[in-house]
Amino acid sequence: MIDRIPSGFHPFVIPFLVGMAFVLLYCFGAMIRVLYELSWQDRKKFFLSLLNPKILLKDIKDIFLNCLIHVPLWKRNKLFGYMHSSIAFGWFMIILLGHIEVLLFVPGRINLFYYPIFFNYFVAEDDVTLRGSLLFFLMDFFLLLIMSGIAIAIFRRIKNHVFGVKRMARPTFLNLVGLYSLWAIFPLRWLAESFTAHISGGSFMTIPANWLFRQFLGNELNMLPTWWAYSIALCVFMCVLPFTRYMHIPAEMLLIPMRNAGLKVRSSRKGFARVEFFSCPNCGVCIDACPMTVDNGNVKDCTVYLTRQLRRNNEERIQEISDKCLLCGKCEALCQVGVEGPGLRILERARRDYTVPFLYPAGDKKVESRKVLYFAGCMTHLTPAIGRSVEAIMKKAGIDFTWLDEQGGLCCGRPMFTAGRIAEAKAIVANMEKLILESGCDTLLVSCPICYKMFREQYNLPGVEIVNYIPFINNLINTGRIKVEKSDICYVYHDPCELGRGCGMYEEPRKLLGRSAGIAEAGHNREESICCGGSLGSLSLDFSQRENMTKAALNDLYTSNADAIATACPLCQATFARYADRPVKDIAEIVNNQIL
Amino acid sequence: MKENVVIIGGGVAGLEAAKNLHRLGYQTFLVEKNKKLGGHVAIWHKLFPDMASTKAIIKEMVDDIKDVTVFLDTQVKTIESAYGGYQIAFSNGVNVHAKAVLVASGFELFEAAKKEEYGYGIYDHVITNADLEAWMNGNKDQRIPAAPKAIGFVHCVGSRDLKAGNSQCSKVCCMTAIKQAIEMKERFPNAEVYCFYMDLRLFGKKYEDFYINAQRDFGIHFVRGRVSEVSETIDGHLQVKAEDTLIGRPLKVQLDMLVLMAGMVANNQIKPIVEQAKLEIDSDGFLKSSDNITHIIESGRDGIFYAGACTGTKTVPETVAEARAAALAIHDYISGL
Amino acid sequence: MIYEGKQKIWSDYQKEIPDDHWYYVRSCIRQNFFPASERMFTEITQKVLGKDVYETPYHTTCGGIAYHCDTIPQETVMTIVARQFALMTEAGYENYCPSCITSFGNYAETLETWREFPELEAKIRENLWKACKREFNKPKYLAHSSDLIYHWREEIRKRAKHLLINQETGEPLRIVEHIGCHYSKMFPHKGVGGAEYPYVLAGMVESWGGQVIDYPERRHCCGYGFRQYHAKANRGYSLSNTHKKFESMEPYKPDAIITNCPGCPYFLDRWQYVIAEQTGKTYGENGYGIPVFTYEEIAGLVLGYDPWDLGLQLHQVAVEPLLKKMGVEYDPKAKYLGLNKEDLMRPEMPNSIKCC
Amino acid sequence: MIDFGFTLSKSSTVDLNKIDHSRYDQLVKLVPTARMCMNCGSCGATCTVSEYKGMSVRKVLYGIQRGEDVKAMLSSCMLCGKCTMVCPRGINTRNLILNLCKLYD
Amino acid sequence: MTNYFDELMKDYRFREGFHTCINCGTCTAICPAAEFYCYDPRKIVTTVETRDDEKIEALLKSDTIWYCGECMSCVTRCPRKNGPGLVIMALRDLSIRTGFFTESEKGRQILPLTHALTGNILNYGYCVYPETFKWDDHKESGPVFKWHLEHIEQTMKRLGANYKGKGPGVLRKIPQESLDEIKAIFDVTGGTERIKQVEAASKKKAKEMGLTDEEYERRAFEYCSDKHFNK
Repeated sequence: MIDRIPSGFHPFVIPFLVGMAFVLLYCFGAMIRVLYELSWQDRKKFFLSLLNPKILLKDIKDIFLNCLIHVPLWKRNKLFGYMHSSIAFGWFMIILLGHIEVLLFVPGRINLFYYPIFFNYFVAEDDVTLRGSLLFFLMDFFLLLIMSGIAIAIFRRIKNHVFGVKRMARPTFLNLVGLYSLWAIFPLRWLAESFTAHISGGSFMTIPANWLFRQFLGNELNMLPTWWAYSIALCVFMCVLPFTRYMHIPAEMLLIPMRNAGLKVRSSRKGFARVEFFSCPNCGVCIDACPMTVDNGNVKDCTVYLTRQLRRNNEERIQEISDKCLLCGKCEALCQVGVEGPGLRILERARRDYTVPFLYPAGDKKVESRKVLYFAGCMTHLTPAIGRSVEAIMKKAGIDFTWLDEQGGLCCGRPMFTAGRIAEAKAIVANMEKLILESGCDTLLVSCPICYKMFREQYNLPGVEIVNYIPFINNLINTGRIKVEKSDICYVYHDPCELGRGCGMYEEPRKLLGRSAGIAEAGHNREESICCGGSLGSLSLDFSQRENMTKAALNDLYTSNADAIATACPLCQATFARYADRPVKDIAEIVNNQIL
Repeated sequence: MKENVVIIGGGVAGLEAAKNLHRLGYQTFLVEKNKKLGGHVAIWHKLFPDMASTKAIIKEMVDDIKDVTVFLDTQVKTIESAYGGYQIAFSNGVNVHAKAVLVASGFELFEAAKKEEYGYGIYDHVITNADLEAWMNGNKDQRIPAAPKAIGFVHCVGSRDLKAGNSQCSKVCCMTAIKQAIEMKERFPNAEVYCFYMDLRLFGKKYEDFYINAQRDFGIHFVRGRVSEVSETIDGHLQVKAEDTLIGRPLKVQLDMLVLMAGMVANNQIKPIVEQAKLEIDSDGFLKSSDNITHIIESGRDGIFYAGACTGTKTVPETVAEARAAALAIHDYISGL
Repeated sequence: MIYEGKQKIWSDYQKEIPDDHWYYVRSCIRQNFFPASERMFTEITQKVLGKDVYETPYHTTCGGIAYHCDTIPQETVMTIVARQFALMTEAGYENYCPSCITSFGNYAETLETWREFPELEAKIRENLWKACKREFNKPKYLAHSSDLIYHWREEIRKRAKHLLINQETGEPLRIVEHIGCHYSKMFPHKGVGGAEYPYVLAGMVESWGGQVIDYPERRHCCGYGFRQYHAKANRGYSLSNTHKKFESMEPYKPDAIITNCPGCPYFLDRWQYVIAEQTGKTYGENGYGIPVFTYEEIAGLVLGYDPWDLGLQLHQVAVEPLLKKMGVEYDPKAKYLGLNKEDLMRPEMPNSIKCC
Repeated sequence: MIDFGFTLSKSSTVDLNKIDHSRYDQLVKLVPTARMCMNCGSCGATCTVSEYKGMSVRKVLYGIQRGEDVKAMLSSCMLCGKCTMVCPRGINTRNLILNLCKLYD
Repeated sequence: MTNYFDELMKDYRFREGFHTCINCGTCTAICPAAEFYCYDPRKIVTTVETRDDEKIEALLKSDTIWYCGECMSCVTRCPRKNGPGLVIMALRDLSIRTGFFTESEKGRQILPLTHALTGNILNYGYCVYPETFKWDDHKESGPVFKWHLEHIEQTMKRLGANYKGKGPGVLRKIPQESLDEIKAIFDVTGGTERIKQVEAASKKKAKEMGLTDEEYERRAFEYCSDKHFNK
């Protein structure tokens, strides 16, 4: 391999250089801005993490696995995963191999930024070596890999539903420009390399194409336009990149180390949040995950649109999207890059100004002192069977307990929290904490998962164990304080959002339910469980708008052909019971009926 | 030739019964005191819940009785039991011996002027539900301003009112008020429309939908409180006072016009017939049926039957159904079943 | 407003008022605040019209105000009423005429309650016998003194020296009529014209040439409210109700107010003074108030009596504007003189409402 | 100025012609279902705070249409959403409260 | 006296004025008191309708029952032939008999009212009498009335009254035998006992409040807190 062009330069590299310079500058600027927006504690944390070899190693591993291999995508859908990793990893390999080629064959040119990209134009093959052939083969192989990915992408565009992801975010004009330029880059490179293959060598992709083109096209004349086109495609792609979803490529490389450093979103618009919403690849997984999109409704209110509107600062839409969400957390659970849809929305809601202050309504209350303090929570008042069942189970097990609800325990504060009134929620928390701590109990038993999540995450109750009723009852069975008999009824278990995705409790309820009844699984279960539609998370969804969501969730439960539905959340129960064609019961109720 | 049957009253009950009795082959005489058939319904513009045109309904009903002997502008002079039937003399000089008589004399609209505090007949812009329907049917009415900005509807005028002599609910006024409120809002979209009610008794098919529409789509205001008094201001507006019982405070509002939902009261013009035929009057002032559950169309007197609002407040569909039932009951009676 | 509609209602509420032989009982409040009005009543009925209107010195208050201030039990007030009836019976009369509306309501309520609960009447008869050794017949006819003036309104008109007509413009004077609450609100058929459109005063005004004004708050209480006035702490209630009425009648620019209740003319008159002192607002023309009269005072003016014989000097709101409009001649200097023209000084003049 | 010992008192009468409807109109735009209240009282019956502060969405919603001060009630709401669950007319009561909390100045 | 509702039913006014309430609000709509006090007569009837002793007792101890002006406008309009005003009269009567009237600011006014009105009746035979009409307590009667009271002998004479005179006429002196009869009526019908009851209960309350009898009465007569009014 020898340099073919003595100057080592041709004007067609200029577009590439322009694009590259632009994107690098832009990304650098954006990074500085994000770092500036971080609080100084967070900034310190981030920089320290980069000095920690363990975290740094994890960063590199995560970036490799997530950004290049797209491991989470593979898990979700293999073809989809292949499509992304073929392009990302292939491209990465081409760049890497390009650099190896330069280093190997023309090491003097390594300082030329564009050389590895346009290597084949600038060199001529003087002798065929095994080493060169292998590299050429690898280059062609990865090019093929990428082009197969792009072929799938094009095919996917045409026939979306083949890939399981039924809907995707509607691309904007710039996104389309980015998309088409991305698609164009690799076929153009192939064409360009093919046209120069008889000079600079090639492999199974380029040599036959070269042979083919030479049959009817004058090689020398046609060589340059394709290189120009290739460079221009690169330029176009890089110039639009910051304004398109492809920004997720650089953003995610920042997101991963930041997350590994332990940073949390503190504002919906700045710092870490900015990295998060720029990291959204607009893949549309959240659209299908979203329970609101049943019958193609509310598509534009999914997280992918939230990130888009956050990038655009479209206040009106941001507000609308933030208020509508049920906060079921499924989009976050399924998101490839971990965009915190619900968290961002709560923070967004927290930006509103409320002119009427919240004043904690209950005055000084005292709770009688017992070992176990049971809090059923607001919603359980609408499904009293749950509270009564828990009470009955505890009585049968001989537990010394009292009700917090009846003695001034008003609300856990979660509804206030999800509405974005964080300080107000904290006021409720402080009052409740005082009440609970003063009671002298050692266990706080909670049956509502909404409350449970709040108690777990927002309360500081030293010396008080916060227990969800499911493991609590399981423990009563384990320790022999109650015995249950299995009934013939088969229940399909619905994972409540707040218990499953919210608290990560998937197996305990199944274990408890399985002890007292038959159990079946819904079409979507565990972290893919579909929200009942009754969630308090949504502020603006009206009753009538929720109906179809509930019915869709029910239909998914019906696929199990179970006799009845079991759940572990009063809100889910009340919501399902409205439309269900079969009984909807809480696990506590089922267990209580099966106690020997 | 089959037996004679006399129907007293040419409203929807009389018309429907006449059609059916005629079809069953009876020589049917329909007697109506007014010069026109259709009774109260004929005054009305549109009927809920279908918002059907009254004109079309009455026309169809009248067309259906082309072959029935109809005496308009005629009243029953005397009625007496004779030869297993009734000998009836009409004011037009005709005498008929009928095997059976159907009383379909309907109701009277409560005389709104009796509720003096509402000022019907005294204030310039106070009208009744019937006046409004007549206006919607094209009658001119100076009491209705050209472009009212605020319109009120007073429910329960002469209904549920011991002092007005009628403790009963007239049943259809709530729905009529909402229907008319919507119709007025459609005609005058910029007007504020208020309904003053005590309870909204929307019992019938689709009635509640009207209520929801009135609230949601038309923004009609519902004030829970009986209007206590109406007075006229110097510029001709009406000042209406009620208690807003839902907040427990007195409330007043100035309106450009007020519609009184006059209720249904018993038709006193049939008193002579009642006396001559020895019929009974119930405690509510309407004709007394054998019982009010399964024999509402039976008078307790052989050969005399009731249909429609003569026995109490009825909706149009109820009246029509009773009329058909009464026709069949008369047929059974004459056939000796 | 459709006048014929009102006429129809008036025709429905006519009560039978015998033409002669009335037993007259006086009003506590009127004797205190409008002493000349009651004197005018006997003057007009006895002297001008030549009717038999009898009064005994032994009759007392009916106790109505104390009763409505909840300071005496129902049995007490009813027994006092029974005593009054006994005096009437002893005097040989059966037509009972109270001068006070509270009394009128009190008598009507008593008679109505006895009708409904005869055992109570028996109890009261027993009480009266125990306390006073008296017996009584219930009156055959009960009419308020304004009913009588209404009844004889045309006879007064025949003798009229002045009419309720503005002498400068020839237009009828615009008169607001105010009826005492207890006249017909409890028993609409016991009042002329009923409860909603009482005709008793309107009839006088029309008969004497004036024009009656119907304003939105016409039917409403002046705000006396018994305990709401007699306890000083509560007088804001009384004041506020009158204020509401004046705000409502103001746009009609009434020339005068005529009343048939003892308290109302006092309150409608004095509260105008208080409103003026507190807020600076006056409701009449040129900083005057709207003069308020009892029906006897109006009748007296119509019959040509001297305003100072009618006791108009005891009004706080100046009556002179109306006198001028009616063309009544009067001596401004004589307003505050005693019986034999002795100088009694002049009262202080109010700050915010014009007075003469 | 003479001290009579008493003064005019304020009328409690709701004068519908004088009430400022703008807040209600704004609310209806934000929460259109607000118009559908039929004053059944389910919301107040289920409200946890009603026991302490007399809170009732019905009273709030009706109160603002009648010029009443409902701030104290609004201040006591913890947004638990039970009222939304029980409302037979499907009114988004929670959002209604939340929006009202923004509409006061 | 345990069952207040039964006790109320003994009152003729209650029996006349209390039937079934339809909660329509016609009474409150035109009630002069409802407009200027925090007051709703309809609610009084519905409270009594509960027949709940506790609620009725609370009512008897409250200011609420003392706002009514007994104008009886409510009686005219009620479609169920109720008389909220009559119900209130019965409640007030019961409140006085039970002594609960001293528990409320407005209820305590019964003492000065009783003294003023029964005093005038028993001493003069009139409910209102010039000699007890103190201008300082009635500044609203205006300077003209001050003048009148100052020259009462002459002004009364000027206007043809028979002030303190014998025989019939305006403000005549009511003969002693008539006054004795009125006193006898008071004794027989419970009027005298009522005065004693009011005085005894008030005395007790005055002590409780740490006031002299005079201070208590004066305060009841003229003190008005602002809790009664609409904000």
